[in-house]
Amino acid sequence: MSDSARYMAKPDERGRFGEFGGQFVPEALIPACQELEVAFVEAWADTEFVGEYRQVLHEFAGRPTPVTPLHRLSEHLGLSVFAKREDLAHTGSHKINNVIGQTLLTKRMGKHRVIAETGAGQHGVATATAAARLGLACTVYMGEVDTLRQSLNVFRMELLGATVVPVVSGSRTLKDAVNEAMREWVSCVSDTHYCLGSVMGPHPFPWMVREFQSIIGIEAAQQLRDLGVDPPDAVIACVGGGSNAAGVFAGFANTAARLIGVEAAGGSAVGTGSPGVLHGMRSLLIQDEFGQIEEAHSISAGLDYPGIGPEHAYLADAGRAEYHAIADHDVIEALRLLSELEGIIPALETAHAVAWMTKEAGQSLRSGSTVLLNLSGRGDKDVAQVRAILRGEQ
Amino acid sequence: MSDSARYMAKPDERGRFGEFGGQFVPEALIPACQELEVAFVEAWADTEFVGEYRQVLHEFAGRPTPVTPLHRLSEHLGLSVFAKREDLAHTGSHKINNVIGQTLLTKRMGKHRVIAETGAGQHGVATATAAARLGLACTVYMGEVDTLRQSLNVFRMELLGATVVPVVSGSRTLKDAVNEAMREWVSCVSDTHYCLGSVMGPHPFPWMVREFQSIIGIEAAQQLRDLGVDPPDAVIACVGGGSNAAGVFAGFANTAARLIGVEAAGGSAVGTGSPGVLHGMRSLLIQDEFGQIEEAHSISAGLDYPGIGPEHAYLADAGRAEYHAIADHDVIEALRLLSELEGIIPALETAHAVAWMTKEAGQSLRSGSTVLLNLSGRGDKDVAQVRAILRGEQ
Amino acid sequence: MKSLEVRLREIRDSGRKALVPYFMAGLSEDWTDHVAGAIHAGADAVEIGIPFSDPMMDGVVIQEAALRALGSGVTFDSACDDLARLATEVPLIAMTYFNIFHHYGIERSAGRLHSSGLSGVIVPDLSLEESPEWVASCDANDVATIFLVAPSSTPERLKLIAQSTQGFAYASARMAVTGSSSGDGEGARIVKAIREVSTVPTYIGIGITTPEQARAASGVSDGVIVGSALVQVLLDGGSASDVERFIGDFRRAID
Amino acid sequence: MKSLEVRLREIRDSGRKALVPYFMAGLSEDWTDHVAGAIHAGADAVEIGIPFSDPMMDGVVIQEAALRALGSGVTFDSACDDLARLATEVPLIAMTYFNIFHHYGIERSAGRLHSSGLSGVIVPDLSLEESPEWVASCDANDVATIFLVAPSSTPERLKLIAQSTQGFAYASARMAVTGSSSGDGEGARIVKAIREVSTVPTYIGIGITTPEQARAASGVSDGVIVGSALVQVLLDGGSASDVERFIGDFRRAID
Ligand SMILES: Cc1ncc(COP(=O)(O)O)c(C=O)c1O
Ligand SMILES: Cc1ncc(COP(=O)(O)O)c(C=O)c1O
Repeated sequence: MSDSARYMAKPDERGRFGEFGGQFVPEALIPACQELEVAFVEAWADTEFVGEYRQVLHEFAGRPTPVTPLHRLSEHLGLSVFAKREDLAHTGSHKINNVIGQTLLTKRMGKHRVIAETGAGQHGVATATAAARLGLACTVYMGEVDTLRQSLNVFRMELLGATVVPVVSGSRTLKDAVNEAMREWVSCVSDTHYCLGSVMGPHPFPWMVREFQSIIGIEAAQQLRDLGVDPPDAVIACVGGGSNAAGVFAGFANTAARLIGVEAAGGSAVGTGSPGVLHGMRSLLIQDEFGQIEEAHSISAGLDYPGIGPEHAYLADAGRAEYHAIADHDVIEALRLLSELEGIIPALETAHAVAWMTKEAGQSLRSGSTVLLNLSGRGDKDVAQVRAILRGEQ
Repeated sequence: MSDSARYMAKPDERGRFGEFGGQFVPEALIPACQELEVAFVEAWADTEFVGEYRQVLHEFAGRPTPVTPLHRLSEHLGLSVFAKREDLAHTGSHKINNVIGQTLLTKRMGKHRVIAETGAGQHGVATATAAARLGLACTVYMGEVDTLRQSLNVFRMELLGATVVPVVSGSRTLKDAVNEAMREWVSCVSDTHYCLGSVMGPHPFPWMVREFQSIIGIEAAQQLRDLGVDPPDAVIACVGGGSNAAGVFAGFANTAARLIGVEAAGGSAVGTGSPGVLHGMRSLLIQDEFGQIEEAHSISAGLDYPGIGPEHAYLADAGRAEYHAIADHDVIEALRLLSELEGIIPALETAHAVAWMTKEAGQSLRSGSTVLLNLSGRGDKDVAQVRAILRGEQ
Repeated sequence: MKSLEVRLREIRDSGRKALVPYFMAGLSEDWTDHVAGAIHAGADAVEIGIPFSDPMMDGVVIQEAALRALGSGVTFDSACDDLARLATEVPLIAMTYFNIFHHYGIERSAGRLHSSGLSGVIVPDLSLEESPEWVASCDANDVATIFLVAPSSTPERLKLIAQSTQGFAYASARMAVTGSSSGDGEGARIVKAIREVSTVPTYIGIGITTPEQARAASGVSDGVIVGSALVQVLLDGGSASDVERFIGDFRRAID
Repeated sequence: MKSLEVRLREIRDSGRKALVPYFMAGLSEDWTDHVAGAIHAGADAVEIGIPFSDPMMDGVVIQEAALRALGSGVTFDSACDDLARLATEVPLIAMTYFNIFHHYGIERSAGRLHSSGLSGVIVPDLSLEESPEWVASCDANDVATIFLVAPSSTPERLKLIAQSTQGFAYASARMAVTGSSSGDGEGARIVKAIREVSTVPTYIGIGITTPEQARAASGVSDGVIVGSALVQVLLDGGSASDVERFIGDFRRAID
């Protein structure tokens, strides 16, 4: 692996990153995936499309998001920490970058409807948002268990004009929502795009979503350069499917920066998973001894996914990125720390990255090193849960 | 009033805008108000302070916020509507602009603590946020009734390291929180700054807060010019105390743009109030026949204030700005409309401005006219309430 | 010089320390009996609070009293009517927030105070700077406008206030609202400073809750104002004789 | 040519329409009796579902069956063990998702299928493009890999699949998961197109729920696959004789 310029380039012609990726979907969906690949390749090479994508990100979603020097946290940890503020993007996380790209592509493909899966509701709300803005119909599949746990997000999506379908199969959570969205896509693929929410699924999704999220890393690299940090010693992001991590890594994959993904201990596909095939991709998955997929369990719904995007599996395999796990009990403390010292209440997902950084400050993150923290989302969605936990109600 | 350049300049030496404003506070606070005025005047003329204020707004709060052309709403209304996106500012509304200015000033004055009043909690959360960022101690006074209605915001402030004090006097809502904060300020004025949340209170607050919020209008005017709109036919903002309206008006006061403030019908100080003195200022107030201040009643907590900033009272008096009222029942519909057509769920406060625009489109807002809507905040804080209303639970 | 000040100077010149209790107008049906009781027990002047919905300068006790009074329909007019019937030689001083007068009308308010037998007025949220119009109207009606000096007042402001106040100078002993009695207070320092620039009688208020505090404060000033401690007695259901006992205790302490 | 395809071509060439029912392995203790019943009633081959936690291509009925089977501990191995004991001449075709084999090991899976008497396999989420390694292992074990053609398959893909599939070509009549029977389906069109480029037997599946639908589909193809409708009978507690009756009805309809 000497030629570092190879990282985070296009996957191979089979849609693989090393041994991971591919297109493991029913024949009924293969033409749609192929059509999507062609459409994306064309669009992404079309300066007009890219210009529109960037303009919508700018004028609607609030990009560029700032890079904030975290002075007090830095002092506390003995590091020099900068936060890329995806929490300030419209709808409160990086998810909007991807859905704006995909909904614009949907229009370009002449389709007038999107479907999406969602776990806690972040990607569903983002998709409903972008669909509303562009006048696309939108249906969101959400595990029935999640519709009950996150009923306010269901209402948000409905306010945005989307239809939310509770999924009653399997464990009735995120992975079943993906299954159901895939099933439904089979039956409406001619006029409907499946707007997948992370760097997962069949090719070209992992690549396409990474490209749509790479704006995070591209912006951050420039912003840090302007601050005289080129490159930072480490780039840290939480990892559910891996889209915010992929997006920020993309700006630094071919620099000397350490790339660090932080998973939830109960959903650590790199730490405790093994290679497998699910949701259209070959990647690392949490599965039992018979290859049955297990449910992930985390305090943060957005990390409750039993797999990881295939490119991350590859980056781990190739030794270019590291993946670590953080247990639930460290997460709340990290959320408090960032809130109290910096006035930013992060999402529980993001707090995993903060927790790892806090633990490793002065250890593997040498004192004085520069760290870019991808602040993937805001914690407003989580405060009720955090309060319940702190009160011992949960 | 021929010399339009006079609008939104400094108040006179008595802190008056025409007949409104002034400094109606106990002698104990007069020195603090005078000290504050001196400190603000000096700071605001100091390029270093202004530079720091702008930098924090930029790197921490996410400014400039974009101006978003609302294509689908425009088509629906027969107008050309642009939204200034304060909902994308850190903590979800324009409130952050003011608190960043005031907390920086607090440090400059050598004080190490801030106190603030809050109604629903928006200004309290913003103050706690800015205080956390700068390492200032923070106490927030909040009517007991509001601490119960908005318990999550209480928890947010606590997460941010602030102390929240439930106010049990009077109606136990916003106006009593202001009273209590003033009372407390008397006893700690030597080391504590009172970070008032709107363009109200004794001089220099109405002027200072307007100046700190004027970044909204300054940015928006430039952004609209870049879009070829110079000036828009109308600028519309909701009005509680009036800070977001004052901020955006400041960019257009001396242009030909109509300036329109939209109050809640149950808190319409211009529409149903009369001149009076409260909370340190002479302004328009809702009061009974004996001069007792009445409680405002609105679906949106942020507009539940029985007064209006003195500069608005003056602008209304001078005929430079118009103020209209919107009843609760039109607000929910407006919130849905913006959500469905544009993918932006506005705050209930903001939805008042949307509702007025919707009603007047094709009427006093001529077809085809250009409108700048100040999108003062996001609706995340309100969705539970909106759902309860739509379900008939409230 | 207003009648009020003439009277208060006489008291001072007679060597007597002035005792000024505070009552909330209309707190109970028989509230004027309470006032009469206080006068009987030796009050030299009486402060009459007109209830206001938003008493920014008052602590919990007087807030509560204001709320009760408002709840039973007390208005500026009703308070004046009640007082007009009281017919006492002891000076009565209104105390309320500016919006009450602003709403009633400046001229009309001053006239109404005078015609109801009130010879002074304290408006805690009316700063010296905001007061000219009000003072002018009071001047025309022989109503003295009393200003407060606070611990935070600068020497320049203190001088200005001491020279502008009518009747007496209200030395607010603490940086606090009514009813707070923490610490020693700065009444002595303030009175001393006022006396350097003015000959107006100087009373200490804010936080005089016990006869001992009253004795100490009157030792360094011309009189004391007793508010919350007395109002608390009435909130607790005290009668006119309770008032007499209360005032008697303070009277003895300062004499 | 694999044994499976030899056998299915014989059936076609004999003028008989093939009837292929689907069973979920281990759905009940006596599940192999159900399979035997179907064979007794005239099934020409049997599809055996190996349960997977995330059956992306299946509708609610087969999902439910998979969940139940998993709940009672069914594994690829246990299903193979059961089938090995069945000892039938009628071809058995495994159907499951790729992760089961991926996890068990590609070579090992193919060997296990063969040694358990299974001569064919359908892996709905294994696209032609992703299949080479798998097919190679199956080739070495005389296991036929059957591919589906979908209504959305382009002419080029259809040709490629028709030429690559082994045993038979699975014409998926609908853009839907198993169990959906809305509309007429596009089975006839697909079969016609396959026949233009290949001589492989061509069966229609997805949405064949009644004998009438089976008759119509078999009229334009070489056979039909009946899945959810049969599994529903078993979810409802059907016995081996219920299966025989069910299969008998379909048999009569297509003969
Ligand atoms: C704030 C936030 N961060 C991270 C994630 C995890 O997703 P990903 O790993 O694709 O970035 C989510 C998912 O909902 C999220 O909401
Ligand atoms: C979103 C939003 N808009 C408007 C207001 C009203 O305040 P102002 O009139 O000072 O802008 C508030 C107050 O909380 C608010 O939260």
